[in-house]
Amino acid sequence: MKKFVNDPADVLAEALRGIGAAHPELRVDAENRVILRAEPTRAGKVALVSGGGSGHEPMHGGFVGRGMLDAAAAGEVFTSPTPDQVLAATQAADSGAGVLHIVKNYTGDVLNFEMAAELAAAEGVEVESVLVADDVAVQDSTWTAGRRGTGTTVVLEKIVGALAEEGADLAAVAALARRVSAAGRSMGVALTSCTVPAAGRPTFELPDDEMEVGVGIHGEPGRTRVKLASAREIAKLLVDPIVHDFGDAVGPAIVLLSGLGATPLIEQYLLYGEIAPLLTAAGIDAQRVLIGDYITSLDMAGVSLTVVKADDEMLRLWDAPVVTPGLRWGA
Amino acid sequence: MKKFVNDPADVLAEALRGIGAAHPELRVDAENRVILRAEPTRAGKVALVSGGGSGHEPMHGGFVGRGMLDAAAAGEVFTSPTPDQVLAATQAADSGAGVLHIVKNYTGDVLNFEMAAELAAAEGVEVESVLVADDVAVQDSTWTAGRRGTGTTVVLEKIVGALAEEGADLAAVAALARRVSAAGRSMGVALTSCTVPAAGRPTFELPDDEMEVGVGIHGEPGRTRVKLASAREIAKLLVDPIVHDFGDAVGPAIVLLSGLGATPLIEQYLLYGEIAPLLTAAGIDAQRVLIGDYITSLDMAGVSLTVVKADDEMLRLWDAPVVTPGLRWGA
Amino acid sequence: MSGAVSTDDLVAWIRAFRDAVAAHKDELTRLDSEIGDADHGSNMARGLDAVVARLDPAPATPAELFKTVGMTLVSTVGGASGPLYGTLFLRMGPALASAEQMDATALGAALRAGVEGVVARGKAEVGDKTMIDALTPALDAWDAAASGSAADAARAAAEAAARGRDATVPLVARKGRASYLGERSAGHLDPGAASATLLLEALRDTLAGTE
Amino acid sequence: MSGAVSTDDLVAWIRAFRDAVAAHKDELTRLDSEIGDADHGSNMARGLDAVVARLDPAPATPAELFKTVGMTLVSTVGGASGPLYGTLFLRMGPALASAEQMDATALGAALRAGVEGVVARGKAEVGDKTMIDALTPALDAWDAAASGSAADAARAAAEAAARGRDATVPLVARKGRASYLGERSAGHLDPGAASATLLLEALRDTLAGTE
Ligand SMILES: Nc1ncnc2c1ncn2[C@@H]1O[C@H](COP(=O)(O)OP(=O)(O)O)[C@@H](O)[C@H]1O
Ligand SMILES: Nc1ncnc2c1ncn2[C@@H]1O[C@H](COP(=O)(O)OP(=O)(O)O)[C@@H](O)[C@H]1O
Ligand SMILES: [Mg+2]
Ligand SMILES: [Mg+2]
Ligand SMILES: [Mg+2]
Ligand SMILES: [Mg+2]
Repeated sequence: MKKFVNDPADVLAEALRGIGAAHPELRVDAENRVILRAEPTRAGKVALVSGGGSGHEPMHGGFVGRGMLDAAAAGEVFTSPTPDQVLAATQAADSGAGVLHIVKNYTGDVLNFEMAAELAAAEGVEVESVLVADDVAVQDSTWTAGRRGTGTTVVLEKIVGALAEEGADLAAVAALARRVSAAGRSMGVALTSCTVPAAGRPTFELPDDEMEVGVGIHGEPGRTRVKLASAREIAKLLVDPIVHDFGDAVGPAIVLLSGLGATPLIEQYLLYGEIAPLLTAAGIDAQRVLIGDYITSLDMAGVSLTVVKADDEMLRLWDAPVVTPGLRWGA
Repeated sequence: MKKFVNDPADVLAEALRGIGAAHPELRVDAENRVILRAEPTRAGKVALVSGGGSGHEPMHGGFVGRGMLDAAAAGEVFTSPTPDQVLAATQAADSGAGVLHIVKNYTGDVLNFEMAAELAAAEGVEVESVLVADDVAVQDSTWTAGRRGTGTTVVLEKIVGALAEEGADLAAVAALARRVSAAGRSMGVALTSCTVPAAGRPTFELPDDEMEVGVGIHGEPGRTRVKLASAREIAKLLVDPIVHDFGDAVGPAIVLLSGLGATPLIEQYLLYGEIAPLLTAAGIDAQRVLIGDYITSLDMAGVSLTVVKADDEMLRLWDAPVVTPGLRWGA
Repeated sequence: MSGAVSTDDLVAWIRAFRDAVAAHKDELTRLDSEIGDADHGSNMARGLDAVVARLDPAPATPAELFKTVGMTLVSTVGGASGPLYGTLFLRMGPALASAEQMDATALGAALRAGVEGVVARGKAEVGDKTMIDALTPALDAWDAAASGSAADAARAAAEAAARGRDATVPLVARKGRASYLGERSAGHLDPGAASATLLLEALRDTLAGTE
Repeated sequence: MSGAVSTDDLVAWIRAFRDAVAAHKDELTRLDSEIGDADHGSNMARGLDAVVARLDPAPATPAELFKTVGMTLVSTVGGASGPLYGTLFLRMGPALASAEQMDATALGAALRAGVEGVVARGKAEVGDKTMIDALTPALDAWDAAASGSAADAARAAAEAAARGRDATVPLVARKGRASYLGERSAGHLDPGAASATLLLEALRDTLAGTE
């Protein structure tokens, strides 16, 4: 395993130490493994709390800051945080105006956040939750765990964070969050697996001439393994299922093409050069485009494409100031 | 070769297409392979032009925009741009107030920018050049090509871009650029090689238990190959030669820890957690810290550490607004 | 009908479960690599190490013991298995608190309360390719053998758990991460069913000493 | 003393150089992988393809030809080799323009002008492990043989270039990217010296046909 690590068991604690050292505008609660804004939540402002397993950086800790999250609970690598962690984040972030939990749809995240919400409610904190389940690679069904939550989470945290910053109340914040969640679709592809530090070797082996289509963000194999294809063909594999799943015309949209960790930016741009015309042809008007490593899967080579159908309010809130280590503009 | 590409010969042209599609605030001159701000340079503003081989993204094209570069010439992967390209960038960016060429110290970059500067002068454009040669892994000598230019380039482009935005004249802009260049030191380490698309296979092979110390940003082997070490030990390998090269106490500094392309952010933060106390112990006061992929070497796993000794003016200009795809704050 | 199970036996069971998970940590992670995210072994090992660290001094009653175990798992494991295993133990405690005598019937009732808690939380049914595929048949076997000793019941339950675990191989997952793989989840053993089997085998081995 | 070299011969030389570089593209890149950045083969191939695309119709004079070749290399190769090879040809043109007869002596003088241009640009000396290590001995050998035919001189020069190229192996580089490797650059053949040898071998092969 070729990684910048000491003892694999210490990865999370040590990465948090680095985040704390690099970002005076954040506060790291080492005991609870929670990343917070250095400034306490303004009285009356709804707090946004997210979290999940680590290994997806900059998500979520890198999205803590003005205009986005108030706190993020960091689980072990690919392991959702515990209810205690989420409770600590929730209590620390609450200013009395209530807290929105932003939860990606994985059994572990759902259960741990659910327990944390119950505990928080018992402590008198008002909590609403929004679930992100945007991965069109997974067929939805009432009998299964449903779709995974991926790239739409980033867009949601940005947009809803802006609304909370404006002073909207918890009901309004939660309603917008559900609207953004419903408006997003994602699809991922991987050229390699990744190595979970504690496991010490790649999660799966992939021959040099094959790739995984329909992967999530946990280094898992995808829905199908196919022959390695050109960027042009891969662009179709990403765009088609999203377009198909939207069904109706999309119109204005926010588009996120995120590298999964080991894919350099030059390849991401090259691929976006193939994606852009396909989006246009499908009636998706990419009004805002974000390209880079925003939601990752350790050192997996690959990308995920996210399209969020955006109305004027969402676009306005997208453009509002944001000051976080991972996403910053307007201030 | 596992990459998002079509024909390896088309990588640069197609990546530029993606940059153009993603960034309406930029203009891509496809013929000359130049990335410019969409808005022409304001009359009276000194223009900053840089460039180099591709494969280091976001550098340089991703640093074009308000408060940083006016234009960047993009060479083929790891190949300095030609004089024609640099001339085109220079002429397009010049508003009459002259142009600063920011050149990393590689024979190819030096020669091609030199020829471009001669051609530009012949066309009546006033050009000054600054050379970045900050890589302490390479011993300096009048008999050799000297040190490579690496991470200090990013810091220089940011700081000097802010001064140019304020309306300083070419002499002042060039003088500050030389001051920043002289104040920077860098050191890199690689855990893997990278694959140049046209070559189709890794530039070098590195056993699973070894790493390269003292690498640049072109996928080349380093000064020494040693046994794979812990993050704690690697931090020392990076910090010590920089501290030693500075000799004197450094005091306030801007610190950049850049991933080389395939190293995920969680590892970069973990490593920074080890670097930070070493810097402090050595009297380096990291007033500003930037962590992430800013100057890369395709899909190389590794990092480079840059320390720029910074006075108050540099810190003020560092904090000034910047609006580029790769670096953005304050606006 | 032989001697009742003591609190010490239950503490020994938890310690034995920790040891079994530690010994099978890499295997559990390997199983989770095939159809999940390669963390089940480290998740369970981390949680059970934390549990064992809190067993000294040993809790005085089964109810206290299982509360400690459940709370510790919930607060140290994370992922899907943290709340699920946590719930299992948290529900077992109250069920045992009211038992007059800690025999096979009482232990079986406690296990049933625990497993019902897991089902309530996770909504998985037998055949979904989860730990439930080991736990539910184990319960049924326990009940069928509950007229004998707890040791006998545990033997039957462990055997049924192992059969249930092995039966997950051909299944297409409908719950948990493996469900994302669709048809590709078939042909692999579920890691949670494997750890659940270790749990019942640890009980079998512990109680075997009480006969 | 045999027949003079024609412009057509020189065009054929450039075409032969392109073909040789195309045939050795991967090898040049492999050499550059060992002590550089794995682009010398593609750089030279890209530039020479562009050059050949501009040779139809063929330039009328050697001066025009070399100007076209030099300008095209400068504007399409990039890297260190672009300006250096570009300069080589840009300096050869004027030297030949004033020649009365295109014989071994005139061609040798042109080559000298070209190589001096490369030295002026790149500041490399023999022993620095660069293309100069092939070009300079080739020039000297050419001059020593210049009383014979151009074909003979080219033969001697190509042989000297190859020797110079091979002599780069033990050297520690002092110029170009290989210098960053310090002592580790020893034990590898310089890619620029390899392509420069192809240039002189292409001339040898082309002129061999003129005898
Ligand atoms: N809804 C569920 N009900 C019961 N067990 C489940 C459920 N979802 C997942 N599991 C069990 O959890 C195991 C995975 O645990 P673990 O790897 O620790 O967590 P995660 O899936 O969050 O990474 C699966 O093998 C499965 O047995
Ligand atoms: N200063 C110099 N003088 C002469 N030749 C040089 C000099 N620097 C480099 N070279 C030659 O250029 C070759 C490398 O060319 P190439 O790989 O195309 O460019 P780059 O080094 O910019 O990637 C080297 O092998 C060497 O022969
Ligand atoms: Mg997990
Ligand atoms: Mg090069
Ligand atoms: Mg798992
Ligand atoms: Mg090269």
